[in-house]
Amino acid sequence: MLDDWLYLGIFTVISLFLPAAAITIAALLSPKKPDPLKTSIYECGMETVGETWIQFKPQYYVYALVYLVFDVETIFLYPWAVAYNQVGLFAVVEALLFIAILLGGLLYAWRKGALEWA
Amino acid sequence: MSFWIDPINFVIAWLKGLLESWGLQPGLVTFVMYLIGAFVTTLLAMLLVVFLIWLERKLIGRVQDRLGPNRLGPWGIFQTFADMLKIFTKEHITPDGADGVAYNLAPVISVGAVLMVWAVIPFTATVVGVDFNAGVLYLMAVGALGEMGVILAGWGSNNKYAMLAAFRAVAQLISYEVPMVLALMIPVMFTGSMSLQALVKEQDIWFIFLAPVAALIFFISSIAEVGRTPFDLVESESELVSGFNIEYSGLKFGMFYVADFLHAFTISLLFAALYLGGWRGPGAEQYPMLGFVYFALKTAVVYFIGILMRASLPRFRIDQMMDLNWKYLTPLALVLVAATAVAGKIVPAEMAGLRLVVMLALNGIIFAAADRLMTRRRSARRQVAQAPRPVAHYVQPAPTDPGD
Amino acid sequence: MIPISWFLIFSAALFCIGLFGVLARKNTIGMLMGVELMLNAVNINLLAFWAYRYAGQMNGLVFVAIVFAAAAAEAAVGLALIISVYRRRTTVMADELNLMKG
Amino acid sequence: MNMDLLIWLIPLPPLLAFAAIVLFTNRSKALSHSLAIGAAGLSWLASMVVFFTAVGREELAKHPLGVDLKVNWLPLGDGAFKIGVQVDPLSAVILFFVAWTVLMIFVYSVGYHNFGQPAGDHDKPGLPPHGATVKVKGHGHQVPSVEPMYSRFFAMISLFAFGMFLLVVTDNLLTLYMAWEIMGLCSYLLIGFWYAKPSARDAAVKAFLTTRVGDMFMLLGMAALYKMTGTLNYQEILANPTVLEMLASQAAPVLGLSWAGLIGILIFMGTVGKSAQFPLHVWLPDAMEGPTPVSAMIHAATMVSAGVYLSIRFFPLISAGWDGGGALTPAMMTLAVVGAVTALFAATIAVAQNDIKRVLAYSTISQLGYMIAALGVGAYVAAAFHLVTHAFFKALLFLGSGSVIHGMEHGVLHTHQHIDPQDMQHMGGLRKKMPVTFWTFLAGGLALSGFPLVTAGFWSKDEILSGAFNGGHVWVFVILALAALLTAFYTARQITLTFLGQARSEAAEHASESRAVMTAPLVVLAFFAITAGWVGIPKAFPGLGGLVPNWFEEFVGEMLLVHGEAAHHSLVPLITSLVVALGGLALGWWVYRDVRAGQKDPLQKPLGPVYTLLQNKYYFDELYGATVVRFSRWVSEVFTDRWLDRGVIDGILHGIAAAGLWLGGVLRNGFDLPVINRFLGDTVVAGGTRKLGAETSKIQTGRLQQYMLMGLAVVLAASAIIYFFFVMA
Amino acid sequence: MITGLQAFFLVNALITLFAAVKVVSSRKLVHAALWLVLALMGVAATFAMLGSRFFSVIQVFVYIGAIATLIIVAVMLTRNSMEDVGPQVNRGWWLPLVVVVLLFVGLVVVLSGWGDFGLSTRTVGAEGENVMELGKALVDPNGFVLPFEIASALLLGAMVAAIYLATDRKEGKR
Repeated sequence: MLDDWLYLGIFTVISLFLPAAAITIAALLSPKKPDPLKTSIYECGMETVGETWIQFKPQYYVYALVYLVFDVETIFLYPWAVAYNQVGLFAVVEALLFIAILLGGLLYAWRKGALEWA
Repeated sequence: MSFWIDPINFVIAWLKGLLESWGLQPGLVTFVMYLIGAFVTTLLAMLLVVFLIWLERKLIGRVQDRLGPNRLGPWGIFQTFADMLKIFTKEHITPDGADGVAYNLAPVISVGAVLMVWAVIPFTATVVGVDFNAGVLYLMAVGALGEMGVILAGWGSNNKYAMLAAFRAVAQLISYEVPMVLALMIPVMFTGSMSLQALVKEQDIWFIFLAPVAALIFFISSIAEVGRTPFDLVESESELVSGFNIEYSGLKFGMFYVADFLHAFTISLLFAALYLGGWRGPGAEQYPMLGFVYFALKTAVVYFIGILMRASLPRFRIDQMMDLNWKYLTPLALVLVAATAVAGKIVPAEMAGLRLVVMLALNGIIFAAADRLMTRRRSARRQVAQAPRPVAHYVQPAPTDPGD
Repeated sequence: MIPISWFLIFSAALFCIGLFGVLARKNTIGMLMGVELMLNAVNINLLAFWAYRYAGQMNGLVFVAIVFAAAAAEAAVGLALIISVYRRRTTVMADELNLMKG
Repeated sequence: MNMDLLIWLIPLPPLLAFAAIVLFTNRSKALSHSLAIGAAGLSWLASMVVFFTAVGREELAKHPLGVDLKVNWLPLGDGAFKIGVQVDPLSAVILFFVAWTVLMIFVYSVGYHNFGQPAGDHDKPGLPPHGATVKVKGHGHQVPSVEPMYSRFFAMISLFAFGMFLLVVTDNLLTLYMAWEIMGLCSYLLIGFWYAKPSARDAAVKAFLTTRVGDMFMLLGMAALYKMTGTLNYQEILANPTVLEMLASQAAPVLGLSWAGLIGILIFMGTVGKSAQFPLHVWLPDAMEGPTPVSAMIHAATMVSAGVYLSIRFFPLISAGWDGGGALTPAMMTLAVVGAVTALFAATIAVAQNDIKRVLAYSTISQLGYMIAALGVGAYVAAAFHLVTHAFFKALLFLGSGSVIHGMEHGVLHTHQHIDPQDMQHMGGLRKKMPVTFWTFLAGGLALSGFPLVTAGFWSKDEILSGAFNGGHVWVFVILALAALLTAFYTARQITLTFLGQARSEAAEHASESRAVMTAPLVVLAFFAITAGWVGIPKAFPGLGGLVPNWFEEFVGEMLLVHGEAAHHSLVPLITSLVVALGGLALGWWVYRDVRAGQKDPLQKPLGPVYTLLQNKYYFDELYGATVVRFSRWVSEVFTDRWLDRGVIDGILHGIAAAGLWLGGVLRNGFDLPVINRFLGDTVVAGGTRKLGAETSKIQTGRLQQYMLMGLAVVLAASAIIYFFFVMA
Repeated sequence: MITGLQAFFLVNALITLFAAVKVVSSRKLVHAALWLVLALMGVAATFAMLGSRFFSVIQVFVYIGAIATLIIVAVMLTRNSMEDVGPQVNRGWWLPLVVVVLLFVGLVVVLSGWGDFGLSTRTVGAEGENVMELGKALVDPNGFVLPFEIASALLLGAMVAAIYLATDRKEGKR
């Protein structure tokens, strides 16, 4: 068991290390001539006006929310999917109910207009 | 074990023997072997990008009736190396007020999140980094890390446009993960395991035939995850300068670029593994190296289709893209999971032929119905109100009077 | 092997830090983050007991899954509430939300 | 498939259809009716499979189908109340006709509610459709318009069908009661379907409340039964001689009845309400306010049959203690009297009604009375037989009348004549205009009047008459024979007025045949109205008897634990039924053969005040209005509200209040002001409290986190105390 | 002697706890959220050490992928509190601290009185948890089918409530 994790851990470390190393090497190789104009924020040639943090619309929240709900659904549905070959039709019906309830939530969001981008 | 049957494992066994002969502890041997394996895999993946960039430029050039890179080396194959050299030596500009850690971590995480996928991919019957029994979910979890990279980039740059773009990108990424998760559920259902190797081994019939619509959903949403045409709103090269990575320069920007190409290739790998039978093919069991070739070929085909799409399709508007996801793909995937679950119970796995037919028919019906609904919804929006039509039962159709 | 006590103390510490966040943080979103930490501590505990004592039973795992669902629901509704309050009062500071002051 | 499971599944499709229509397909008319009809079709299919399996089983009554699969329903102290399904011969035959008629109604409704027609010009939900104008080559034509609440209708009848199927297949009284009430609800909703019509609203309330009276008694009966036996399962009570004997031998504390008699009568009260028996018959004619033929049909052929089914089902209990030949038990006597009176009484009213549906409604009451009376005299099989045949031909008649009304409405729309399309006075001569409706209606009518040999009604009615006669209950026999005569008479009257002779209004001249979707169910039902009788030709019947085996008697008769003495077939009832049927028909035709437009009823003159009495249904509504309704009003408005509430209770309260006021004044002036305020208040208590309050209200900061902190601190302290003093110790 | 695994546990626990402390004490809310991500990663690693691959991966997927994203989005939406001037903890922060420390001490004391406190043998095998058994238990009528369905209802309720709260009522009507 732990071997799996060891490999995954090593892999994770290396896959983060490799780009980091590349960037570090490049940073060492590259020239450094900072300049206020260069380091200013890119804003189509204009000076930055106001704070960086502009207001976001709640749409983002709704998308993240629906995504969250569907994510949590996987906790329940993936074990069911794994056990799918071993369970009876009844279990399938239960899962269908589960899906139907979620679909209901999606439809609610839809009807409520929460899924519209504009 | 002969070199010619399974060269990779041959090399591994040889290395192992070598290390052990040096008198290292078995635990340390494993550690070193893992280190080497991981290093080789990731390095190969990174180097592959160099080739991919060239390939893609060349192919798109051909599609657009251009030559593409053609100066350096045969067919311009060294063009990318030159580009690499250039980008390596470019200055790293850190914008004012950037959040140092977040700003520098973002490109690393972006690449790392893609590379980490390679840990669980079964390349042949015998070569797989780790046959992880939650592999499918691991893919999704790693995708979640990619999102963090985007957020970090957007937030770290201290630029409001980068921030906005990052959030648009995150909205896109998370949205398309929903149908992806659901589409992946269907192979898992057929297999009864979340391990990718098990998924490949289960594919006596490729899952693209058992679940074509799921494959389509997976393909579409993985392209959206990569953010390539027609979902390249994150970059919108022709309209914006760039997206969340606007404040990056030098190799830090290059890393986002690498991540993009690598991701595109990785999803082709995944598609080939999940729906096209992975390394499976005639003789792949006996000669694992043959499986590697099959896998590479299948991946190449998928990748090629991706490039063709990139070269030929126009870009979605963001509301269209969101509509496509939430109002089409997600409900479709949900219905598909439900329908497949029921059909799979009615036609047991033993009757493979019948199951194939039933599944194909089911997918066809669902897809046709979904398509029809989609078309109707669209045309309903456009439809001008019409006068009520007379009823056939009581009213005979009036004979056309030529004098009228 | 690691004794179970390590996990339990770790989770207790995480729980207490989260609790401190809930009690002391001014920003309501910060409070919610504290709650998430507490829930995570709970999950560690559940899984620890499951792993060390009841691996054959599914109760622990199911419980963890339910905690996940509850955490998700809590985060979703809690944050939505905060956003809603922010719209009306343009603040998310717990000490400024004191309509109920006696 | 597993037969037990299949029986469980019979009621399910309509329920699912109901849910689906209500939740999802409300917008789409086509989808709604497809769902509903599809569900009815599935139930029909399952019912047929079950029925034919049941027919092929040996000793079905002893070992009904479906009893092996039971589920726990209510957990009780020891064990659980189990519910399940069972199909024995009785349920099987009921299932047969219910499945057929329900399917036919569903199909018919599509046509009746003008599916495929344009939406009406001024139609509103809650009112019947008024027709739409369609332009053809510049000319406006009035055509029938589609029902605005089309989907809702199908949802409701689906729920209704669920109730009916559930009632038939269930194996215990509790589930039956639930199904019973589901149907009650549906009947309420369907009668009041056009809720914007005040008459429909009133009729719905009336039906609901009237049946509720019967249901109350039935619930009491159930309670008593459960108390006595500890179960409500049919098999455990009705097929168990020990239990029946126990019930029959123990005396109940009411009216000197045995428990069996008391429970039997109480449960029979449920039938009285549901099957509209005297004196709770008043709701049924008003129920014709529902969408014409369909809900009428539900209230006439299906649901009311449920009442009779209940009585038939509980016949072993009702007849417990009866030896098969001698004196009737009190419960049976009640049935016989109520049934016979209802049969005659309703038949007389039917003679004087002009509304085509009301005639049929009263005819239904009368025929149900027939069955009850048959049960009362112990003619169990005959009652069940008549229930089946009646269901078919009455369904046919109602659907036929709906078709007639539909045709008339078409005529009304065409001619813009303002007449009631249901009034038979305005009809006439429809035979040519609506041939299919006419011939099928004729078949139904002849079956209803018991036209000899070819129709189903003859065989079943004959059996009831012979049962009454051979059992020695001559008075019942005479009353029923009279009722049969009247039945034949008003049937002939109806057919003559509607179809024969000349058209008596312009609308009738322009009536047109209904669509195939409406007439096809008529044809199917007509087939059963003719042939359903042939399965039960008595062995002793002169000539024909024995040619065909009396299958029905063998099949259903198996249900009885105690068999009556073998009937020595007498010719008297046979001749009687021949005479009354043919005579009544001939008389009816002769009296009404040429009624002209605007002419009064030919019977009005000779009968005089009796006719008025009949036309006003013996003034029963007025009687109830003057007694029951008025009494309830008085109780609620005067007694409870004015006297009890405002008089007694308010009086007492006001008195207390006044006393308190007085006492308060005394205390205030004598004690409070001088003593408390001056000495304690300003100085000690109030001041101290105020100070305390000011101090403690600082805790009340309105800050969530401080509350949490305080709560946590308290919990922590409490846990520490508990731990150290209790756990450690 | 500390084994490699134990060392890893300690390092991971320290990182996680440090991140958690930063979560509750960071000035900038976004930083707090990012520290939260790190703490959640640490918890995921802890899950892995406990032998639950499924929940380890799910932890990353759900908590980092979804909940952390949701929190960050919410932070952005309520952003005028982001340039957080002044202390981010309440004035009387020492009082919660005392209570929390007391709680921790109490918990440790109570736990150490437990007989199995030093238990170091596991019942879970090397293969980790059996997801298939979990799936079966979730849909088994005698198992956890009710929690299973209620979870979906809970999610539905949360979704409806949150959408209702988060969307503007004036614009949201349709």
